[in-house]
Amino acid sequence: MSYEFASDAIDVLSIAMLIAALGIVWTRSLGWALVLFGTQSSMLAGAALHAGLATDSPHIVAAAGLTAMVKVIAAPALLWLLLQRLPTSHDAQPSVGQRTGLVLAVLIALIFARTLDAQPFRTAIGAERVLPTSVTVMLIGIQVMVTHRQALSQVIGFLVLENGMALAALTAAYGMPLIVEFGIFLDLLLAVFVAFVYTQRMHVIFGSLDTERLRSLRG
Amino acid sequence: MNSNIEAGILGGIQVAAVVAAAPLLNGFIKKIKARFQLRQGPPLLQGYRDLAKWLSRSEHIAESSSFVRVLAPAGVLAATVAAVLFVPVFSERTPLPASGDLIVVVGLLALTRALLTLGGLDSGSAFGQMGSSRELAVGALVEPVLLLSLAALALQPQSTRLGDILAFGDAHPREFIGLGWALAAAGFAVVLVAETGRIPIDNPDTHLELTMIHEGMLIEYSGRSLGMLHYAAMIKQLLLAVLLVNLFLPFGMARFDGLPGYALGTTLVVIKVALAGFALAILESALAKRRFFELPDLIGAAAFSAMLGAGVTVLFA
Amino acid sequence: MDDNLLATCMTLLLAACVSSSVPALGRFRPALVLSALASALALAAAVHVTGTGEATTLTLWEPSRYATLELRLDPLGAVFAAIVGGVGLACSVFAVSYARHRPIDDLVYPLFLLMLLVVTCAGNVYTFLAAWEGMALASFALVLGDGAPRPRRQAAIVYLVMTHVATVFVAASFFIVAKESDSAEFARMDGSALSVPLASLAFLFAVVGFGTKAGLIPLHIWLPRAHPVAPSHVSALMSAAMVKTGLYGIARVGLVFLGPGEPWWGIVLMSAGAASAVLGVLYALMERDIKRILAYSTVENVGLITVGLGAAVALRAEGRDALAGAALTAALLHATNHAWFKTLLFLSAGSIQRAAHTLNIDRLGGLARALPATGAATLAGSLAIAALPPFNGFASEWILLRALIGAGGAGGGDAVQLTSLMVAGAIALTGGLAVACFVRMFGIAFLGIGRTPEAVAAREPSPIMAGVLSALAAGCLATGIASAWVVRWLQSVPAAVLGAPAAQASHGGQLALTGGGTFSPVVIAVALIALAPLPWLLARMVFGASSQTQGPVWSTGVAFRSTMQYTGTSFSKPLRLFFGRVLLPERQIEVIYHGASPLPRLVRYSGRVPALFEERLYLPLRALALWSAGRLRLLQSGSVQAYLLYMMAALAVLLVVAQ
Amino acid sequence: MIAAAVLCLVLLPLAAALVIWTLRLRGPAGPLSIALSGIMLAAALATFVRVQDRGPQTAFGDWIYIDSLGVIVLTLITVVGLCAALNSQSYIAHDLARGDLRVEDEPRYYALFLAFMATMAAVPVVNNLGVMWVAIEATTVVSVLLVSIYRTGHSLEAAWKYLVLGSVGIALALFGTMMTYYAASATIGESASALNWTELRATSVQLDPEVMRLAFIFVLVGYGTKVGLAPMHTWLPDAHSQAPSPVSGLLSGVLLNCAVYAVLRFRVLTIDAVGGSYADHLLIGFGLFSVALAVPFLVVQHDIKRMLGYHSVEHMGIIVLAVGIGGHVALYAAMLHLVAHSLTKSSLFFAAGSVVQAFNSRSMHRMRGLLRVTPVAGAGVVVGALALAGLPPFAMFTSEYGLLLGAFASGRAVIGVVGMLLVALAAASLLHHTITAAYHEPRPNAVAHGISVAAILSVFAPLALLLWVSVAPPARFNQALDEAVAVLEARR
Repeated sequence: MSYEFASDAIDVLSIAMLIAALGIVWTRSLGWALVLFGTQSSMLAGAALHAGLATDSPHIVAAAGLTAMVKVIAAPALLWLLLQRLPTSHDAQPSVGQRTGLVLAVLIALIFARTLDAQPFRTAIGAERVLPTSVTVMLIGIQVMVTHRQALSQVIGFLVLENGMALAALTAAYGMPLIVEFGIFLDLLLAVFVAFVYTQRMHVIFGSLDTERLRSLRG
Repeated sequence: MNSNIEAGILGGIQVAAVVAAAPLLNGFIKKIKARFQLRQGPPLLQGYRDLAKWLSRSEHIAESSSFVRVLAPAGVLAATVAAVLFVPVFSERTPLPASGDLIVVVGLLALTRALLTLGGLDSGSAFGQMGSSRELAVGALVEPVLLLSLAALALQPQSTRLGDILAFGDAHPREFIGLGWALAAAGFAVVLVAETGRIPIDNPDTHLELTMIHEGMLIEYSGRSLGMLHYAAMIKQLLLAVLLVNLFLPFGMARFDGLPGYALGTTLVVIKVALAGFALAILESALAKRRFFELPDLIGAAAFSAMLGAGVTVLFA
Repeated sequence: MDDNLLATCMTLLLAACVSSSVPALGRFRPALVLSALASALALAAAVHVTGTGEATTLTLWEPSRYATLELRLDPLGAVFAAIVGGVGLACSVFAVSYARHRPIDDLVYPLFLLMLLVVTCAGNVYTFLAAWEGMALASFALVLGDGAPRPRRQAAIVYLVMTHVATVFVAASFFIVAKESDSAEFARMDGSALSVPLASLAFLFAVVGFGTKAGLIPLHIWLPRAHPVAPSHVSALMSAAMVKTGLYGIARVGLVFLGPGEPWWGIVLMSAGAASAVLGVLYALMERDIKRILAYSTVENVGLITVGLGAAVALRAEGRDALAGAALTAALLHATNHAWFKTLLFLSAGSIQRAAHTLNIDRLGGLARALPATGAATLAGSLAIAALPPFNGFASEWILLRALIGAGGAGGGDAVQLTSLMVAGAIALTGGLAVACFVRMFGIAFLGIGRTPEAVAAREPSPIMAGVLSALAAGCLATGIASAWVVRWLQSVPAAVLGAPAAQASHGGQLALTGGGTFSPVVIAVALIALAPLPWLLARMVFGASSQTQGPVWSTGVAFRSTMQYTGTSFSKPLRLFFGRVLLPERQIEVIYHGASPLPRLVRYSGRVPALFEERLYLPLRALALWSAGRLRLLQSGSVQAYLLYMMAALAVLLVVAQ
Repeated sequence: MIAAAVLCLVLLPLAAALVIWTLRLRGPAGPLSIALSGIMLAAALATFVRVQDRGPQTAFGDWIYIDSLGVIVLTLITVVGLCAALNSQSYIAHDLARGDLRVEDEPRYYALFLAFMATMAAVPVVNNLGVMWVAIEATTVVSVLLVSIYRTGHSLEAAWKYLVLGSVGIALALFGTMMTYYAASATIGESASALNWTELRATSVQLDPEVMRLAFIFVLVGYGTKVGLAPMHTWLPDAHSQAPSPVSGLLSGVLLNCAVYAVLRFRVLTIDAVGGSYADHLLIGFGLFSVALAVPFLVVQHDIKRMLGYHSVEHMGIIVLAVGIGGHVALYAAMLHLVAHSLTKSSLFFAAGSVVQAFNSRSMHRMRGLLRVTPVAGAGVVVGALALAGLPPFAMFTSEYGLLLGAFASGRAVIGVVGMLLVALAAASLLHHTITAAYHEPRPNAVAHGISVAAILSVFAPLALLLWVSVAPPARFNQALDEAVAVLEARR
């Protein structure tokens, strides 16, 4: 597989991931958010596959497989399971209107795309556009966590952040040594599992997943 | 060696003269005041008779008094007479020139005030304590005026010894007399009136307890102690008068040395002190006693003029 | 010879600390006895160093890579070390019978002495700062005691907080000089090559930092609160010795490190000193508790010493070194004299407390007859602190005034001349007010008749205490009369700092200043002592012996009762009204009538002189700080979203800025 | 020998944790944790001596690399860990008796405790910066579970915030590590060892400055969250006050050290690569801002554990400020401050723990008469407060002196003075609160509380160590600090 084809594919897939992220910002339903996250992860896995094959480095291909397993299947399934068991509304409870959320996300995209564009990111595959996009996806992930009151939305926001970073890691920066990649996924899974436990315990104690209840520790 | 003995004798004479003449000045002022009030007034030597009366009388001691009762009169008289040792009376030569200067004189006067007020406080009688309280209040305001006015004069001769100030004044009258000198003299005049307890600050002749400051402190004393205290007051009055006339009108005092110098000096001093006494008497007859709580304005004005005098001397010297 | 004297002194103090933990020896108060011994040794070493003029060094050990503990006793430091030694000796001996036995105090007291000594003979910046904070900590622990009443606890905390914050200024001032001469050793630190703005900054930092410890207005608010609550022997040590370390610091930075410097430094110092002197004695006049009077009087005397230092700095900046030497000598002499009479007065306050269980002069009275020894000693102390001849207070005041009047004379800039004369006037006013203040304190407390049963029933507490007081009183008189020789002992400091001794003391006890002016305390004392009995002998010769009769005090025919006497408040009423615009006194009078009759049944008077600096400057500042802290606290609002926003903002700012 | 030591430090406690968790051991769990902490301390001391005598040690190929900087952090972890284990005995027993902690949570507590110790011990010993990231992420996850062991609303809230903010921070740090790897792969090649500290340090001068500049920003914001630097510190006071006191002691005492350790590693690389004072300006900025932001919160704080939390923010700010100022003196002061802060803060948290249990409240207004109601713990709090305020004879006075001296030496005098003034204000409010609480008259109904020997040891052992290190430090201690400073001093 030639470099040109791989870099074009990665560009397209990274733009698609950005759109998926904007979708997560827009949607009010947690179910749709999970679906969008799943698609975004699969695009990430695809991009990683292309990068791995193009530079025929086995550890990136392995990483793509890991991404597919953990982020496309395990994490969304875990969260969907949680969503079913807890009798809470599926409303993502955004604290800002849908339109303003979207405008914010686009604003972030423009600012950071411009500032980071100057980065001389020469990668073997030549995908210069990837770094600004990945940083933008990361910041949109944080924005999702900031603008939503629902605990699960915050978890999803965090996962989007992870996706943005993985995109940069796997495609532009030759990935990470396998042992480190494995460690990262393990930690990611652990973090999601602990978040899973806490959302349940939060529901038991507070009766809802609205993080506004978590404002008693002040000063 | 002989100059020391000669200086010692002259010093002794000066002290003896001042001590002896003190009641005379007091009698003279009383006589002039009486004349102004168209009455005969006590004879000039009445002061001596009063002193003799007190010194021979027995004393009545309050039960509640402590060792301060003995310390106060002795200390006050000793300090006052000691102050005379450092003041030029007949010529610019003072009995102990190298041992003390204007600061020492101010310090000794402060010592008299401290011991006098302690004496007033001793027995616990409210009149004495009121007198002490007021004497200290006035004294605290007067002290800076006293020091600043003398310091203003000391700036030009660059020495704080009173003898040097007198010699400088006599030798360079034109530089000595000036705005600074006038302001300092005004300040010192108020000090003279305040320290000797004259009208308008205090009334020496009254026996109305609530109005007297200086007399109030002596109320518990009688007999010999009272005599000593009155005597000290008279010596202080003469001392301050001599200081006023000699330092501010030093002309002719340091012209010659030896016997003719002293003769001229003595006559000049006697005339000037008499004039000063006369002026005091006029002042007492013309003015009325100010209310006690209005005194800060008067003494404050004196302080301001002394400070201004010192400032002017510095800037234009 | 001096360094092993110093070493033995330090080891003795450490032994004293350790001995306090041995309960068995409790009764013999080993800590205090060893402290007294150590203080005596320190006094000897210091007197020898200042006398001979050569410094002695003692390197201890290295707590960390760039920080070594090193002692170096040079003439300037030795004067203050001598003060610490002397005061420590007197207080330790006094404490043997005065201080209640608390193991903690027995541990901390020798530590406090040790820290005081190390501050005065610190050889480098680290040792000085370590001892400086250690001294603050030890004295804080002594003032705090068991932290029982709330005001005592607050006073201790305000003191520790102010000292701790001021230490930063002290450190900054030292480091500016240390950086210039790239060495932290006092011997080699020399800031004369500093640029004027930097040197001025170092000087101002030093004045603020050391001024807080010295108690200069407006940094003095801790002093009148902390000293009265501490036990008397600790208050004496703090007032007479610890406060001087602040002045030692100003002298060390202003005169030794920063070279000739600028005339306006001296003017700033003189004005601060004069303000502290006048306001200090004015507030002392309005207080009723003896220890608070003495605490404010410490502010006054610190002011006087600062005026001396300020004059020395200003005159040296103008090149008039002879007068500068005189001013410096005046400052150092007053520091030693103040140590004498302030220790005496604080210890006598302790003796009064032990005898009459109160220090409020409105509840004392007639103590001169009840406590003759304490009374006589306190009278000597009062006359000395009021700067009256023949006591030692007058000697240092004379040199100071003579130097100021000399500075006022021709030869310097107009600003310095004018300031010197105005300050001389202020010092004269302070002298007058001091006479009023201490005549009031002594008169109301000791003369008249006892106002309360305790005052009437008071008896001399213990011979040791009376002995120490009498010794100190004799000391005040002796150093007054022999002040010429004391000045000669001090001369090694102006010689070392300004290059020329400032005063000679001839054999006859006469003191001559090289800047002009002579004065012989011996002659004055002899004159006073001779002239006191003379008139009585003459009167006895002329009029024969005069008999005496006893009787009650005359009070217009009514039986004399103690309530007829003046109280402290009424005694200082004239001055309170004269200085009304400065003190802003407040008073409330409540008159209660009995039904229709015009005669009032009850008149209730309550008045107070507000602590202006606290109420108008420090409390509003504190309120502002608490208010703004409360506002800022809203940042921690509790919402995760806000916290994430902070992180995002930080990241965004850095990404934009760092490009 | 090093391999054995590392096994004892990392794997042994993990294994024990697993055993305790699965078998639900209740009785022996406490003593077992003490024993294991003791073994870890012995291993750490052995490593310390070995590293000092024979220089940096490597094991397991070059996955394990311990130099003098790492060994100091490691030794501190084990020392404070042992004291925490000792303190846990009485603290957990008391909470179990009062019912705050459910019976089945006890084995979980000790299991998580040992896991926490293991993950922390892993951080300073690994060579690969990626693996170090994994270890730090692991410490976060484990400590989040420890913070929320009380199952109350407050502890859940604190744990949630700690998890969310910690994870986001760690993610940013990962992005920074990844960019470092990108820069390194250009010079060392794509092998797994590209992230090894040894290779990175050797070739740090050729790293691409633009990438490293960006990487350091992400690392600083990322790991800065774990260090508790403002404005990323918001989770710290909540987490440290809600966690059980032995854990708070560990969190404040040594976990922050691990995060600072990571930042220091990247600082050296960035200075070599970017050169000039780019990294130092960032560190000074964050350091000063942390100290400044902590002061208002300390002035009006009433909760003793939140106050200690904010003091951790302040003191981490001081350490970062000192490192930012640079120069041998300031770096030495930073390392000394790191050691002193760990010992003091952990002892204070242990003492505060028993005080909070005695008064059953964290508010200092309610803790009246500390010295009378809980004399021993009260004394621990007061002495600890004096040490934390930087008063002599404790080491923090020397380190703050060093910071100011270093600031003047490297021409950053104004920063030094402003920093020290803020520190003095913070110390002032600390002294005010503690001394008012300690010496206030106790409430009438307050009954005196005893304190177990283990708790006494846990409070006064670190203070004794601190005093020993401050007044007469052994030669080995000075040498260890010097070598650590040598590691920190970049080549450029």
